[in-house]
Amino acid sequence: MKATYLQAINLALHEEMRRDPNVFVMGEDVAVLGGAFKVTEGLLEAFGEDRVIDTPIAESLIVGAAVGAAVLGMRPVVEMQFGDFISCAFDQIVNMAATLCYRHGGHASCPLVIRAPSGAGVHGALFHSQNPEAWFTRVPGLKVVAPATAYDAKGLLKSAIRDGNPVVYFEHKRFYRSVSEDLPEGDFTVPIGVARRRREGGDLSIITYGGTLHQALDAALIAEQQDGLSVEVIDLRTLLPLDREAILAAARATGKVLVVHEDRLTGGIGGEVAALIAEHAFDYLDAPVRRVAALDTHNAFSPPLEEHILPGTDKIVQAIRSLAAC
Amino acid sequence: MKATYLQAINLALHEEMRRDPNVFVMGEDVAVLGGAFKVTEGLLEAFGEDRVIDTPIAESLIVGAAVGAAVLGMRPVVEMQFGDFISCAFDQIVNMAATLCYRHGGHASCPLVIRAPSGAGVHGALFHSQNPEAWFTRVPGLKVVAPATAYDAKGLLKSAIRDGNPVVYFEHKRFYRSVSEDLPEGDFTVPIGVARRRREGGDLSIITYGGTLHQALDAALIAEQQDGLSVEVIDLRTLLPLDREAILAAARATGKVLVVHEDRLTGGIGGEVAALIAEHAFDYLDAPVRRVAALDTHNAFSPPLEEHILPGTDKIVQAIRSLAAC
Amino acid sequence: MPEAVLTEATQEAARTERDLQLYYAMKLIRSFEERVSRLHRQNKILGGVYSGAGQEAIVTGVCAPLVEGDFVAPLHRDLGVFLARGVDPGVLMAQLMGRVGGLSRGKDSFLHAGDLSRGVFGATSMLGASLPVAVGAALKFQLKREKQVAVAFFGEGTSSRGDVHEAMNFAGVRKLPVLFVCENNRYAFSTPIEKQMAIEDVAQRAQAYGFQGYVCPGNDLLSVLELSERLIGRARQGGGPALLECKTYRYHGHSEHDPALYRTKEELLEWESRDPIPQFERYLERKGHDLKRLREEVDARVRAAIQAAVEFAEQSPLPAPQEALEGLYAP
Amino acid sequence: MPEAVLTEATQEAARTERDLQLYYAMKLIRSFEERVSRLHRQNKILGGVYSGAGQEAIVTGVCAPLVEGDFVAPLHRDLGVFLARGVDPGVLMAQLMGRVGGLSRGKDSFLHAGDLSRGVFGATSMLGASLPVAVGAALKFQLKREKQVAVAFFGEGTSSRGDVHEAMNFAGVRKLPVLFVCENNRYAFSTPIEKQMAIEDVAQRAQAYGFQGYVCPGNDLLSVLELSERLIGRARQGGGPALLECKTYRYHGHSEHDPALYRTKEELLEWESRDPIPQFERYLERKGHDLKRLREEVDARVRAAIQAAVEFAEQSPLPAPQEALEGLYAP
Ligand SMILES: Cc1ncc(C[n+]2csc(CCOP(=O)(O)OP(=O)(O)O)c2C)c(N)n1
Ligand SMILES: Cc1ncc(C[n+]2csc(CCOP(=O)(O)OP(=O)(O)O)c2C)c(N)n1
Ligand SMILES: [Mg+2]
Ligand SMILES: [Mg+2]
Repeated sequence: MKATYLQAINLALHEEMRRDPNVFVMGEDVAVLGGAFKVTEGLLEAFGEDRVIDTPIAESLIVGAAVGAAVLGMRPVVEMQFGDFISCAFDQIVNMAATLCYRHGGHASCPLVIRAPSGAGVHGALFHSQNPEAWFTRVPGLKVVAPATAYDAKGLLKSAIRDGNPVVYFEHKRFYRSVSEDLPEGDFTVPIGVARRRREGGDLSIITYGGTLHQALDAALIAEQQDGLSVEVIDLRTLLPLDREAILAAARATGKVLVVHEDRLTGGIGGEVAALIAEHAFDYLDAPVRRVAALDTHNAFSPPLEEHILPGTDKIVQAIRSLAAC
Repeated sequence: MKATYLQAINLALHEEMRRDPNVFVMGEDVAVLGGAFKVTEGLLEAFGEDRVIDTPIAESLIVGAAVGAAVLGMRPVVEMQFGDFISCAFDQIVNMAATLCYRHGGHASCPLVIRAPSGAGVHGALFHSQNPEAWFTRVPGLKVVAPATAYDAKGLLKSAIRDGNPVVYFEHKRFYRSVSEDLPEGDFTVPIGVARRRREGGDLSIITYGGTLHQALDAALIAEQQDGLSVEVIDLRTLLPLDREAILAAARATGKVLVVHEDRLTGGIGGEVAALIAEHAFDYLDAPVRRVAALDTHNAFSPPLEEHILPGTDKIVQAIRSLAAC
Repeated sequence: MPEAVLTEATQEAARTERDLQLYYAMKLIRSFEERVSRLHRQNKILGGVYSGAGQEAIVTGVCAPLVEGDFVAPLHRDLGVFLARGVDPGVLMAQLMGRVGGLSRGKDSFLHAGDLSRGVFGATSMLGASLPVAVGAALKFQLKREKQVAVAFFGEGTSSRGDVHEAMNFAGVRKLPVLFVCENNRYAFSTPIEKQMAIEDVAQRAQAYGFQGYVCPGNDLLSVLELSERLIGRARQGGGPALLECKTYRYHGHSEHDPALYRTKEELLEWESRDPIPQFERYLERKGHDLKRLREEVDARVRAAIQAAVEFAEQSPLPAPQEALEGLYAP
Repeated sequence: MPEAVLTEATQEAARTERDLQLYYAMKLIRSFEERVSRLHRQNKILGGVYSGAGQEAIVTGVCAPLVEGDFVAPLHRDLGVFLARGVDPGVLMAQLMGRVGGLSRGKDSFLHAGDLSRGVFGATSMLGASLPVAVGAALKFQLKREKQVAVAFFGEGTSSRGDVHEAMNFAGVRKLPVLFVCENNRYAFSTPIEKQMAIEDVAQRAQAYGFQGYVCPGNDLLSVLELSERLIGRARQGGGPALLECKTYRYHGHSEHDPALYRTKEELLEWESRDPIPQFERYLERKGHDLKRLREEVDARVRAAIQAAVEFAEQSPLPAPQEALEGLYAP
């Protein structure tokens, strides 16, 4: 069945709520409206007011209350209307939820999913375009995922809901209706913590995730067609824990790595990935570990600015060429 | 005049408040009590209630109100009672203050200093030991400093207060009374954005800051005395913007770099530093870029746990030896 | 000229002058809002557009007593504040179109930009986050013994956020010169007020912070004006903060993308019957104005102003790509 | 046995039984607090210690009506909640000493650990952050049609935080089974209540959220008990949230490091004259108990319990270093 990225998320919610009566959805405008992006559409009709809850505008409350329900065995899936507003729930995520199991001596679980529609390229400007993932990937006790395909969107959301820990689930707004694929019927999951090779290639490896996956694939194709280069593309999918083995295997196999993300360069996850490689696959490297990412600024609104700021296929192609030439 | 790290901060506050009537101090228990750590002691007596303000327990308000005063020309210096609680002011810092100048088209300044007593090794456990700096070093529009000596504590605080932008000032709690030095009389500043070489050496370079500077220096001395190794130590001092030139110069000069910080490994600033080197000084490297940092967990309380988690002189010495042997 | 010697006639003339200004302001805001919605449909404005049509009396009435040096923090629906505070309509339109002539030089769209030279503070998108900032501006006025005031607008939905509480509480503790203005339009996106709070009036909250709350019909400019003059005047004299709740309604959806299916047509119609502009026009008529002539005259001025604004904005260039890295830091 | 058939005598016996339990609980908590302070001075407890001495009646009275399955979120000064909810004193002491026998196995000190099997939730240090969590627990009870209640404790200083507002507002909107208990001890560290809020009673805030607030003398166990029974009982029956403010005082400084120079000796003395334990003892005497004998007996039990607790804790090993990486994630 063909499904968009958005439909895949919606389907996962439907199926998980049907499977487990403890799963419920909570957030601003998620019930009657079906969400600002319609991701939760139909859930209210299917599951009723007790399982699809419109809340006041209070992100800290939303996450905190979800923690309270989760430690008592519920499986809340909460929505930040835009991922940008996750900053308003920051303390509840990084201190309350992330330390919960640890500070209870391992005797607690907090099965909580925080859905955060994120990403740029939709004229969203400073406060509707952020890629906040790296604020969370440095926090033990959390898991962080960022699917880039409809299959992964569905499979990772199911895994996140079934996980006993707080999972921050970044879904890319630009993909909601622009990314789709045929999904297998019925239940399937995608494991948290496992990267996926999206394209084989021996000349160099691109390591990416989320917003830039499809651009990276496009760039790899262009580099093959125009330059005869064979470019591997690894989709991290999970950002915490990182799939170290997959990252290091890619670096060892091709010796040339390009790390790509839509988040800003400085302090993005690319730094961590490059550092892992520079430490643990150094002897295999034939060239510097390069990064292509958004410029170190806020995501500006005006199209010439946003285009300049964001990575994108052209910049990736250029980086492939220059790295291949090293 | 001999001054502890704490006295240096206190002196800087006194001198800046005397110099500029727009500087004022605000936070929980900063006035009558003189701060939980006594960092603001004497200010109330010297400058009165209008310039040293006890606030309710409301970190978001504290930072937000400081922004309001700052855009009107005041120069607030606010205190988070413990740096850990900066999570409660997160949105005001990363969205309100950091984007202020940018979203006003460059026509605004926000001269605001947020003092955050941070760091581990004081039996503070999960919520009184954090090193939150890397949450902020990925945010354009902010500046972030982390002095490790009394001289830098004073000089960087003065620079921060005189800066037209929001500066997050991380002061290490463990250094308050344990670190001291002779300070020159009168006014001096330390520029933001400039690292400092604390020790010369040709065999390898340690790049560090804040909580681990003194341990790194101790380790370098041990490695010299016991192994005859000549180890350079660079103190970043400013974490945003990073002093790229100093970092890359060190890497190019010795070809072996060890990045050390008290913050956790994954997602710490070390990743960014290592990535910069792996990209821009790759051809000069003779060995992997190594990192020594706290383990990827929360800072636990019980002494055997905390000791195991934190880096520390021994671990740094071992890393120096293994890197030197590469 | 000291107030005491103003003759009745002079006072009356001043009031008439003010009435005409307010009328023009409301009409300008309404037409500007509608033009923005149209430009959005035409894809000439790309960002999110949150129309304040229907709520013009509030921004107009609250801004009227403000003077130079006062500080205002508008909410996402308060395009009118910019106009009421004298921001050039062309500059505002350029802002919405992402041009260099806009307040943020294209950095953000819509209202995430301010004009600090006129005391208009640019909000972030994070609802409620401006209230602590307005309180900080008021703190500055207090510390410096200045007679300025700060005003912060917020929606009834926004009142649920922690920042609103922290800000009001501190304002109460220090008796700061700040007026909190709640534009209660009964909905926060799709969420009706009953799901947002268990009380009738947001104004009730003021008591929890040691100051007074007031409720007024937000579509009645004269009511808004009377209260805002009183409360801003009192704050200016050191009388401390107040909370003014204005009951109102937004005509459009939450944003221009929102068909607002969560509310009834009847409700909309009922509120349209209380539109602030005809209400004020009836007052003007009672005051003896020739409404037909006045309306024609004002409409013409408004049309011209908006036409000029659109022209200015469309002629203003898009920023050069490399400007993306400029303006991050104050010099 | 349905309530109706209880004879007066049985009821009286039950009340006596309860009184003795409460007396023991208060005494145990007080002695435990004092022993903790002493161990802290002896460097046997390394982390921050925030004594609740003087406030025992509140935790004792509020926890009394709780049953299995209820949820409690204590504040940093509420060591007594753990004891009142039946956490073994030895386990609690081991927690404070960072031993594996403690609730967190040495991961954190003091009260940043819970015992979820007894419904005691471990707070973070971020004041107020537990209130949304308690509200979430109450939401679970509501959604699952369970007759449990949640209780969240907080200080008057903590009431200034945004999380408190967000939590209370949501509780009001959904009429959740939660009791908010404010332990108003007049100071937040050095900051007196006048700098924290512009109102007299935190309880006033409840009205802003559509439920009732109650003030009671927090050092009078019977008053606390009467109100907590009523309010918890009502919440259990679907009557929704309430806010109970207990006026009290802490004898020690903010933490054991704090000499509390910001308050007067007279104030402390006055509050010591209202100590909850003698107040309750006078009641027991009125009820005909032989206080001298009772006291001796209870003191002996308490001493033994605390001695055993200290012994258990001291014999409990410190965690092995590699445990630092265990327990981060639920399986
Ligand atoms: C912290 C935060 N959460 C959510 C949003 C998304 N959002 C934008 S406007 C809005 C509704 C606001 O309602 P209200 O405060 O009543 O103002 P109104 O739009 O009705 O004028 C929401 C939920 C946001 N901007 N910020
Ligand atoms: C968010 C946050 N800010 C500041 C602190 C530091 N702090 C710990 S206890 C305390 C005072 C709390 O006062 P109150 O709520 O009245 O409780 P009390 O200590 O009086 O029992 C402060 C400021 C904190 N723990 N969390
Ligand atoms: Mg509204
Ligand atoms: Mg208190």
